[in-house]
Amino acid sequence: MSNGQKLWQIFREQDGKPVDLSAKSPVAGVSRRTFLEVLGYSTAALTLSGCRAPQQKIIPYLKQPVEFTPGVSSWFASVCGGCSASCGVLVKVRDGRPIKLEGNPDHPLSSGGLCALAHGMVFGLYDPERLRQPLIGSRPATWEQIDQEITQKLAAIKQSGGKVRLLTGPTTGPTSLETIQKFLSQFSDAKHITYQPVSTDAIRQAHLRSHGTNAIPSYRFDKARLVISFSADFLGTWISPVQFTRGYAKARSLQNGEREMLRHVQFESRMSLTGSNADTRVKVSPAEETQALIYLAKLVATSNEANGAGGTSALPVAEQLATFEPARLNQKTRTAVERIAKDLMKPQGDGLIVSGSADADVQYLVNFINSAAGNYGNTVDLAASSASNHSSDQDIVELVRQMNAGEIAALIVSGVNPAYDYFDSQSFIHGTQKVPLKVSLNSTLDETSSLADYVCPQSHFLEAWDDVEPARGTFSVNQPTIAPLFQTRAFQESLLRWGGDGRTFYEVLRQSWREKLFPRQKQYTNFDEFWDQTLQKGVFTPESSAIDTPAFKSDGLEQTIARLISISGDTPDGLGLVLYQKVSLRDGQYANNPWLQELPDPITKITWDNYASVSPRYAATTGLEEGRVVRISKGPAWIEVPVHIQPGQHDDVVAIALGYGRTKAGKAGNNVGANAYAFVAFTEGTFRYQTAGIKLEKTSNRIEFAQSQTKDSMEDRPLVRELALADYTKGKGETEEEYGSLWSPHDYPEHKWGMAVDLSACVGCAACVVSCQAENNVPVVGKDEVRRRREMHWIRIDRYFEGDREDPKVFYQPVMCQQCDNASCESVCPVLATVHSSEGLNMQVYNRCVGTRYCENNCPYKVRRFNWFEYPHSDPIANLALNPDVTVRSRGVMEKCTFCVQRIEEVKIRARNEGRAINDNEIQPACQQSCPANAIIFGDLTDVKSRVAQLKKSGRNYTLLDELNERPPTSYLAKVRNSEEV
Amino acid sequence: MPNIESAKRFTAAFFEREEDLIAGAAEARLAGFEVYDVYTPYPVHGMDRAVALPPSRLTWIALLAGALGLVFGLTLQVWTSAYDWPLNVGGKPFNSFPLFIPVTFELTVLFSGLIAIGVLFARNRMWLFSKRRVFERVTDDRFVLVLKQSDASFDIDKAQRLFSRHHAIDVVEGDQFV
Amino acid sequence: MSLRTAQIISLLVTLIGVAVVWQGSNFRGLGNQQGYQPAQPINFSHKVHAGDNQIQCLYCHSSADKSNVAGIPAASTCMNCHTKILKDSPEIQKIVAALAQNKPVEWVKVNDLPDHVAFNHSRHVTAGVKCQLCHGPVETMDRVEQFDALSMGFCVACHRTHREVTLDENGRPTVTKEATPKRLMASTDCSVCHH
Amino acid sequence: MAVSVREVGRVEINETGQQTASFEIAHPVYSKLRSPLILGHKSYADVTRDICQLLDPKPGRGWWISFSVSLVLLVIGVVAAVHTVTTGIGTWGLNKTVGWAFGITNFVFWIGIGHAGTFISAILFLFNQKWRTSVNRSAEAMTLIAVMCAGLFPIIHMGRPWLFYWVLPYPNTRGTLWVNFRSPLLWDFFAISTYFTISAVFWYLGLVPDLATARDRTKSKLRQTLYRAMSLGWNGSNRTWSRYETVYTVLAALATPLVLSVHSIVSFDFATSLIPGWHSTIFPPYFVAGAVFSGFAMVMTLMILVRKLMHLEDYITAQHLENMCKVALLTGSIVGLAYVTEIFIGVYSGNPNEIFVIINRGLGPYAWAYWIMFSCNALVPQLFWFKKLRTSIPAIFTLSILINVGMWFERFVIIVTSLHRDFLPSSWAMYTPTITEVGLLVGSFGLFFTAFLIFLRLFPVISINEVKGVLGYAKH
Repeated sequence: MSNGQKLWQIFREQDGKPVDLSAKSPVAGVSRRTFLEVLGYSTAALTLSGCRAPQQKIIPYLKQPVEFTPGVSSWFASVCGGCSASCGVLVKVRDGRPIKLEGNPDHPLSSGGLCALAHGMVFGLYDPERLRQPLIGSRPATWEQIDQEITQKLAAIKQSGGKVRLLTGPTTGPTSLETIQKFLSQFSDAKHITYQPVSTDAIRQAHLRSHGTNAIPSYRFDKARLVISFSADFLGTWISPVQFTRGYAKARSLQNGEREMLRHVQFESRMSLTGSNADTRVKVSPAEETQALIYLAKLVATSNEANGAGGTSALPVAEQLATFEPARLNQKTRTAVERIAKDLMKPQGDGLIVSGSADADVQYLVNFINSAAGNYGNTVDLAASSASNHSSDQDIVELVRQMNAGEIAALIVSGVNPAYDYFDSQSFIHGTQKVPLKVSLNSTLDETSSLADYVCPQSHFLEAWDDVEPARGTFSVNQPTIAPLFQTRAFQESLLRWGGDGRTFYEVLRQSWREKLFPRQKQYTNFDEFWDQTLQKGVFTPESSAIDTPAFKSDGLEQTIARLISISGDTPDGLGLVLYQKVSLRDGQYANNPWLQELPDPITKITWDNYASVSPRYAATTGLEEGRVVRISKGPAWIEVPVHIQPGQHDDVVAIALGYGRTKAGKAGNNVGANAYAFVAFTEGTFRYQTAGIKLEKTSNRIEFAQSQTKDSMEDRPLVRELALADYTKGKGETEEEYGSLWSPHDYPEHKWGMAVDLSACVGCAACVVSCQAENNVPVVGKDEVRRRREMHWIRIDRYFEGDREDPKVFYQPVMCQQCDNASCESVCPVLATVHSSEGLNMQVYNRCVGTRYCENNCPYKVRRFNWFEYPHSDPIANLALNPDVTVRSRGVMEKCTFCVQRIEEVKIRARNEGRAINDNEIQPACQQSCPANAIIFGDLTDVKSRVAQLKKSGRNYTLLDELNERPPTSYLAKVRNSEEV
Repeated sequence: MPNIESAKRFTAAFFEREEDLIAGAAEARLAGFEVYDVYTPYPVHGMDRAVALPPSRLTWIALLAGALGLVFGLTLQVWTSAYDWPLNVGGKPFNSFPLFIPVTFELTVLFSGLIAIGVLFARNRMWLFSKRRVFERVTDDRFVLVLKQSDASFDIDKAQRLFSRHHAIDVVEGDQFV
Repeated sequence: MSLRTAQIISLLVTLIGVAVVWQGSNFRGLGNQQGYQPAQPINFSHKVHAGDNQIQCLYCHSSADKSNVAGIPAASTCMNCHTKILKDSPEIQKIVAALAQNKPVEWVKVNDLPDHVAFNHSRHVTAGVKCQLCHGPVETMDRVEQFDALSMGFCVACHRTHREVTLDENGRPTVTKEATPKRLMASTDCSVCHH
Repeated sequence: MAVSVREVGRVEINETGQQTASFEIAHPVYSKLRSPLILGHKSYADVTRDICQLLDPKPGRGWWISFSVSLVLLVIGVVAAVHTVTTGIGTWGLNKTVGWAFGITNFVFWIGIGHAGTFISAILFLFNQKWRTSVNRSAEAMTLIAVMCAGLFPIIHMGRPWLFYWVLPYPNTRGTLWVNFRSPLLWDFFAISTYFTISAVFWYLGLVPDLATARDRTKSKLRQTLYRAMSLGWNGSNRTWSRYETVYTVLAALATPLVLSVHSIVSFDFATSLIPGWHSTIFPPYFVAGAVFSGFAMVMTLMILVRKLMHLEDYITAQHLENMCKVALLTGSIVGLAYVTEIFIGVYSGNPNEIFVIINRGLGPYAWAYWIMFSCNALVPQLFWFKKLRTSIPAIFTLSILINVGMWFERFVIIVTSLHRDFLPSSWAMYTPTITEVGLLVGSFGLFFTAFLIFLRLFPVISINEVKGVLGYAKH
């Protein structure tokens, strides 16, 4: 696998897929960039006349595949393998290369949305640092060798009856599980252990206690009217963020003339993405948080509704709770709790309490309140319980113990990296030395793989077959969209080989679907038909036999409450540590993905780093400045990270993001930030991500963050406009002032593209940013360049903190090129490199641009991005991720958002070829397509019936900086908070 | 002006002071001599009158050149931006006349200046390495009055007297002026 | 240097200046490959196929009406006929060999647009633009050459006359019909080709 | 000096039958009040000798030292420029918010310097200010060099400088895609090239008679060929002189509005944009005044050096410097007034963005730059009210340098403080120059002085013929 060419060879042999170098594939001869370079140096080149562009080859097929046309993208329904939430995706394949993931609108869970992480997956596929062949020790080997040696050793273990352990991440696919079980069944003592560095195991355990089911319910935010979250970051990183964001946005949507919306109250100690979107955000320390929860439980249990409602077994604990006094809570918090307690009980069942706590007791209490409020069966659904994020903290701890005790004969690791993210990674590493057979199925030579005797890289999920069942009764098939680029194979394949099963996993998959799922539907009589349909639709939901929710079991509840009361009372105040995941990097598995590394954190806007967030007051009292490196320690665990002063954070809390400080992630991911997993504790059967009583010492170093936004306040400018729901329903709203013009506007005969951004829907998750990056070949510039304020993102999400810095209101505002009719950038360009199109687009012609940067200066929205350097596009593998429809910009030219003009043109051409008009919503820019919150609406303003035209009539509609009279077709819909006043 | 070739013989008188030169030249002219030309180290004011040299017409040429530049500049801009390939730039009208004024002005000045000086050089036969007779020290501190001996009637003694009356320090005669 | 020479020189300068302005639009810049006629691995004659035997362009370049690229025929396409016709000719044998060794033919690209230009064949073909308009009288070429400069000027020459363009007897594009209705115009928006 | 000839048409025939014409010459009246412009009772020959002898002999140590110093600076600049062009504008400290800084600052600064020369030679000529004669030659040379320095920056600062010719409206193979005549940058291009051409021509025209003088004196063969070539066969003929003067006056008349137009147009780069702090109608007059101000400061600096270096005390007298001080005082006060007006209008406008810019300049992160600018440009020139300072060479020298520093900062302040905090606080950013940018600034000074020193060696520093013309000034 030395060069790009060979890779295509493989391609051809296996699939008969095309090798169309005539398409603008960067591996073919002159890439766009090189050309622009040539063009650039034309003056020089002209002098040595007669010099031609290098000779290019066209290599056609040998045998023309019928279903395939070179240069035309085809879409395949599949599943995102980024996390176990398994959102439905559509994979855009162009000339045999998957180049973009988009949400599958038909998918019941994600329903068309996608997160930042998912968009990064394409880069992961072409990550040049993926393992390209299996390794024995560190030597490259062939699969034959590997299979032979491993099967021998496993055979030996079978004889000796030694312990075999398969360690994977959460696995939901029925067929995969079946394969695993079948593989393990051949050993006398074998176990499949699922492990998640950041687990939600507490919820599973709590439901085992409260409802006797081993499940994590699926939370129906779309049905809820009141959401009370105790530091659960359900819009950012918790369980299934895309699904939850979709539901949340749906329940809060005001786009179709709704007059009411979901109300969201967040209790949390750090400023989370979710908290920043709450209508009421109550800042509490972890200990106070527990008390608030108990207090809520008290009010609920003692309320008449609860007792009247019967069914709930509230009464037994009612007395116990009645005596409870929330000593720690200040008045504000109490009133907040009392208010929601009232709203929660009437009407029953449309409230939803979620908690991010890793304490099973807390979760048990949450279940109690939810059931007391009658939310089970409505907003909390155990029937379609979520199969994703299932993992057992207990198991891996036990495993590590056994490893160190030398009891484990064989350890097979697949898709997890405990050597990095296990809380006591040292003992894991130490333990591996006592394991005779260590096999890693990870796709890179990461911290864990490098400990293994055999590394059998598994294929990227875009290269392999798989199936998933993220929620009970929702099945999807994950189909490959490209033959493996390297000598890798799916981990199921490996298990089949080693289990002595001759079949390919594809056959196994089809068979198990034929046997298990085909019978569960009546629509199709022929399996192949059913199979094809499922693949095309991307999801299969059998007629579910409705399971009624088991009753709430209150035995043990009293002890739980007693314990919670005691710990929440006893825990000393003083500095506590909260560990969290960022929306970009999550648990750190994808740390080698520069798109994600360079994605500004929604809250802090910091890239390429993690840091210790402290509250402004704490910083002031202890004399900490932004960027001051501090040493935080508890017991043996310590970490050195810079300080970030975070408005809205609790004074007693330091927050540090997990997922950083990888050492064997790859060029992009190594030594970015510091690893905080050492602070995770294992208590009462679950991993805990909060600890009290840490020590914080200043060091002499200070660093400068690579931050895409350094100014927090709006400076009293009406940039993001806000309305209280009360006022909005009263019909209060923006009245756009019409400014005169010196000249008559140009006419837009055919189309007039416009966009509306609903600030009330936008949660700031930044999925659009990465989506745009993937679609438009936006380069990554690296930490230093971001520090110099030169990040290249075409769409950015401005984040403002308003009001009291200790407890601010947070606003998000996605800003992309506004395509102004009176664009101030156009009139200053000397060479007509940016002019207005007949369809109202502000065009940017890269090959005409000479780079005066005058347009950049004169753009009031500052959305233009300049190519300061020649950004690297040298790696032939990484270049496969480039979108051939978008020019790769060369050094010295200006670039910016174009409303994804390449998509507009594609649809226009299709429509014209078919001789029809373009339908509303047929064209979707990358940002709109992937927005889980439906916050971006694009369309044709000449068509009065188009959705965007309708939305612009809304009372919430306003233009950013309208006083400048730039007259952009892009406008914003004011943010509405579900509260009496703003 | 007399054409150079026809000037066969000449008499040149050298002066030290511009007053003498002016007086001498003026008197010579009135006395009926044909003043061929006068050579001075710097522009002597009143000289033109003394030898009755008509005012130059170059100002008019400069004016016309300017007008040409103006028309050219305006046409170029209006034609390219509004007729040949109209483009919607910043929503402004195709013919954004007010914005065309600066370039028009500059072109006016450019044309006027360059053409004027071009004509000047051509008219004065000034170009690279152009060779013309230069009198001794005339570029330093001498003022020379040259009379043309167009015909036999030229009275050299009368000229001599006239010159000396105006303190000429030296008088030379020569053939073939150019 | 005399007045004469000066006048002559200035005259020449003016003439050159005028020539530049007059002919400037025809200057040959970098990347102008007009007349490029590379040798191909297989000695294929469009004259024989498209000319003498009247095979439709779209028979081989089958994606020209569906895709942005016209597509080069797969070796299998050739063999549709050449299993019977001239199956022994050395040139055909090359194709047979290619199929046998599973090693596709590497043709040399003749008409190659710069990478910052997005040209879509299907839109032009379905709009009824003749292939010859840009590719020239291919049916008369034994070895294909780049017929026109394919410069931006060449493209906008048609796009800016919002009219139907056909070829005259010399195969040169000419504007014939009256302006077609506005909404069917070929667009001159930069972003139509540059994105 | 003016000699007027009054004719008395009296022609009489005497007994010998000879014609005699008699008339009188009205001799000019010289003022007794005026002090002479040129000291030391020079004769024409003295003037010629004094100026020309500066050319022939080998340059002295002073010249060599200053030449090598400026050459070093120039090399630094060249290195910086090459680095920029080959690596990218990323080598500068610019970012997504501040797209212009040092580059354009230097550009405007040098254009400003380039204003004094033509101002002196054209406007003072039209106002018949005789004292200009001994300074205009080198002032014009300075103008040309400064404009060259300026002209380089817009090209270097482009992302793809090798394509700068795309701003020319020439027929091309893109279906003739023209240029955007609405862009102030294009106006700049025309304004500066025109200004440079006209100034060069004007300067050269004034040079021709002196070149002839040099031609007729120099011993060196090489120089002789050079001067012969360039003096275009000048022989001081009166006809030539009279046309020459006409055209000279025409050019002066053309150059005068040109001087005003150039910096007005440069100011349009900012005035026509919508960035608060740029978007201001006061800019054209304010920039022009500033330009003349800085230009004169630079001329004074140079003249003081030149008269020392080349012993021209008799020609460039204290009187000359004092006059220039007066001009600087006037223009400096205009600039100061402009600053105050800007503040007033900014606040008076009630436009929050404008008000913010005013505050941000005075108190923001770049306040230091603003106050350097304010004190150097608005306060320092006020010292010229005192005749003591106007006439003390060291004082003038220091003040003129201060003024130049101030004027450079004026451009820096206008550009950077307006850009770095504009409409959306989310995009606010800071700008810090890199070593490359500093190198370019230094290099531009290197180019400036190198070229000027070469000029000193190659051409008569003082307009010989014009000085001869004013020798009689205040003579009796």
